[in-house]
Amino acid sequence: MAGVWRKIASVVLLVAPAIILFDFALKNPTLQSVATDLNNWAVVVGAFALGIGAYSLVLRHGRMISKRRPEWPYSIMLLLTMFTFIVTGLVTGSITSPQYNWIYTAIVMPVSSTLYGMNAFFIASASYRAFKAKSWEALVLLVAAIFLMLKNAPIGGVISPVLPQIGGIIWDFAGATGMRALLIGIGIGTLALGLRVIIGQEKTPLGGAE
Amino acid sequence: MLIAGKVSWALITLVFSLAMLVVLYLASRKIYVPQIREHPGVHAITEAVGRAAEMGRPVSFSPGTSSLYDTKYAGDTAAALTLLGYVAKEAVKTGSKLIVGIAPPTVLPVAQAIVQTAYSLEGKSEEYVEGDTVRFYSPDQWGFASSYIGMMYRERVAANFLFGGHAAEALILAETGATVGAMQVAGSTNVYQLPMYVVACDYTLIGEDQLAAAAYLSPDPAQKGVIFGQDIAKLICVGLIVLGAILSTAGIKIIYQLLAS
Amino acid sequence: MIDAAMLSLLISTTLILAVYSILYRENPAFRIGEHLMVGATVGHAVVLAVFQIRDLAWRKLQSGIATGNIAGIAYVIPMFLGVFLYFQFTSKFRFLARVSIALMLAVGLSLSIRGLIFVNVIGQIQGALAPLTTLPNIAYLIGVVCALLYFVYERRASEATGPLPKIGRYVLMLTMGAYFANTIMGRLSIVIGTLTSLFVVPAWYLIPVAFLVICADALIRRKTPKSAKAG
Amino acid sequence: MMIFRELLSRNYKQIIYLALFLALAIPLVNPIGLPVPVQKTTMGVYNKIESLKPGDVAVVGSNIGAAIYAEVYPQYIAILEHLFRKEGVKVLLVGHGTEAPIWAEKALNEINAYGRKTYGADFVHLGYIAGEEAAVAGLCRDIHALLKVDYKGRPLTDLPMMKNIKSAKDFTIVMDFTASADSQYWLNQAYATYGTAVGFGLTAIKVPDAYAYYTAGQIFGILESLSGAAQYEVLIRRPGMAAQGMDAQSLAHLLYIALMVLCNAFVVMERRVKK
Repeated sequence: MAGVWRKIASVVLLVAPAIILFDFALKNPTLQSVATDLNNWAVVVGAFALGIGAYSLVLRHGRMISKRRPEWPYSIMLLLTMFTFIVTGLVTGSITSPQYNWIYTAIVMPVSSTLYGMNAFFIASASYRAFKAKSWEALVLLVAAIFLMLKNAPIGGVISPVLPQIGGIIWDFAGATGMRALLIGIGIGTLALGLRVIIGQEKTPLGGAE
Repeated sequence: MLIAGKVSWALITLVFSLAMLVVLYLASRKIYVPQIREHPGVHAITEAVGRAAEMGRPVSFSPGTSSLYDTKYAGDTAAALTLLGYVAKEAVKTGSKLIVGIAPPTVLPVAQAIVQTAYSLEGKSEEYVEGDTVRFYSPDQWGFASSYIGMMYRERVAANFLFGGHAAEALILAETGATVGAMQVAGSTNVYQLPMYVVACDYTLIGEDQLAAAAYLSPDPAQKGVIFGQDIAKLICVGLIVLGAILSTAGIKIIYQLLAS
Repeated sequence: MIDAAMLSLLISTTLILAVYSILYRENPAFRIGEHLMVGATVGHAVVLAVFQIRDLAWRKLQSGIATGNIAGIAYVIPMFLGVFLYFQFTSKFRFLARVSIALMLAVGLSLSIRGLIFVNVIGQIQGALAPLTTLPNIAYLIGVVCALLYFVYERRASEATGPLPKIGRYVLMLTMGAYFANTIMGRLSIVIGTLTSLFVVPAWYLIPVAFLVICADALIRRKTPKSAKAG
Repeated sequence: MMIFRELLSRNYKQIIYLALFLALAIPLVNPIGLPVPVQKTTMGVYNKIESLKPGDVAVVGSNIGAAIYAEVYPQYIAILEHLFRKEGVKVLLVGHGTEAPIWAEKALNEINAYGRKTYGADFVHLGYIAGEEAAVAGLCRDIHALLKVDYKGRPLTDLPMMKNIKSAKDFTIVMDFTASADSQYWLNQAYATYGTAVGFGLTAIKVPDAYAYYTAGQIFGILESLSGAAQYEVLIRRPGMAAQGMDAQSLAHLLYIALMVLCNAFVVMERRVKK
């Protein structure tokens, strides 16, 4: 049984990519609808996976509470919040209902925007720690960053109109050279990794060889 | 038959795939085994795990916030999971505590299986704690980020690995790692987050580096062969670019039109 | 009295300050924010997943059975595959999750491959074919070739190209520096937005409170040097 | 200098964070008014709107959402303000997405539109149209066939201004505020088909794509993120939230540069001491 099931997995790994890749280049309505369905199937399976995550989370925090680990009150708070969201969402039947909207805007929105904005603070500390011109490479990194900042911030153009121009030249050069090479490399690398997974040479992303 | 504009795509995918498969075959049959240079970041992974073991502090790993079926970063996630296999093995071998923080639920069962296998292969199954070694945090990038940085502070991790598709939370994770004094190796194919890693981490596997590292660290040495296939593909690209640029200087746009076909 | 809107504002302001307190050090206020956020986002995701399964699979299955459409009935397959994922927790039937994972990975990888080859590889090569009539274009060609050669891993091939990969490394560093600096404006506008929302009454009153708490904590910690430093 | 260094080396992160907080907070509380150089693309928008004559019709694509609010909303306010200052220019607001009309109303109230001009005669808010590019195409072909009522449910036939506005042929300019693909829709449907002049107000991330259209002369101008809004505020002499934001941006950027220079200065100093 296990052996047969694993064979099916290898077949899926080979057939699904074939359908999706051929669908891209060939104009065939049947192929197209099969490819769309395959994509939806993956989304459906993925939606089920969330249950595993929730289970794992409840398991961990339940253990923390029952064993009175130092952080157990936070765990209670986490589980309570989680169930409040689930109950509110499922009872009101929509994530746009006023009640649901209220708890969402009160908690998720401010924390998200705060963490996102915290990047600005971390950029500052990283700038102080990491931009030491200890090698030529680091110097190049530093110079490019400074000129780009002077290009973006209005103050650069006020100090001298030449500064944003230099920044512009560096920006164009970076986009046409380094970024281009990076993107090409990523395309090729993904193809290589994908091929190895598809033909069954790389089993780790499936959960190991067992 | 083929859709106009996709002919070049089909051709290039075919040629590149063939190059990779042929080299892979030659390497597995030991007919031609390419010599692949080691990226310093790859060596640093081993070093960081060893350092954590010496300090008696944990190792943390994040395989990214992109799901298994992400339309852009699926390769990134797969590479991160391969690297997780290697890091887990090293951590178990050296006896450091491993903490894997998971964001996408689809990655969770895979990561659990990988880590559990690594523990049982070394005969340390009892050290793997369900729900605790591999921790699911939150599918939301900021929910995940807040937990992951909280964990890094409280566990005082000594080595931190950030691979896979991270978005704007990348710098937050990396800079917190630097604050708690962890040695950090990161990699991604998200070109907007790579600069953050380059600045904040000790070693960065830039773009393709990470994807190649996945093959380089594979337990099966023949897998390194595929990296030479990638090189051939890149050299074809270099050839196309140089030839195309020279031809277009002469006013001949044949390569451009070929690629647009 | 405090109405719903005011309460929401107070909660969100407190959370903003609690999360920002991590910049000082790891502390209970941050932990509260962290655990609330995880609970909220996981709960949200569960609700979304339930709706997704309902709309994407259950409804299609229902209409498939009603009309006899095979594609609709076939949606029973991913639902079973989804349930199989849960056998991950048993040691005996763990293998059942394999096909579900294979399906997701296969779909993701093939979608990535087709998009990345088309956009990244072909699109970028096309972009690099500018005629070599201007100085920038010549510089771009040299730069992109060097940067690509940096990614050549085979030892002999890499050595055969001489100093070019090394130059490529500099080109990549320049790119990293430029892209790093270019994200700053966007990040700053987010934090400016958050600060603007803090600088209105009544949220405004909470800022000095937060500062006083931090100062008090700093003083206490200075007097007791035993406590380990996290910041 | 040495004291400074001592402080930074001991608690450097907290001090840097505090400095950045001050650099951001001070201009928000008390605007400094640092100078802002005006870009060509912004000037293009300004000149176009300045050249509008009485009777001309300006369509404002109102697609503000929470995600793009910080970058685009200040531009939106500035443009509406400018349009409302022009005597006799008719303004037509329309957007995609359920959220859009709420933001549009908020903006109209913020510039006191209802107090300054007559609704129905000088400006009309159509609300949102569902259906992506097809909807824009429909709107350009025949407004009255696509929509019967405005945002608040009043019949279009009751609004005097709408009598003379039937299709994209009657639009003088379209100014679209967005962060998504819909800028493309107006370019395809209004500019390509009817030759209506089109301009954009965009988030920073969308600008590179749009810039190609600008250099090709297909659009008359672009407002680029918060900096575009700040420049526009300077041009129409109405410093608002964007100008304040720009002060904070300038100070923060200067702080980042100072930090980079400072850490290198310390490295050099250390070397000297060692010698």
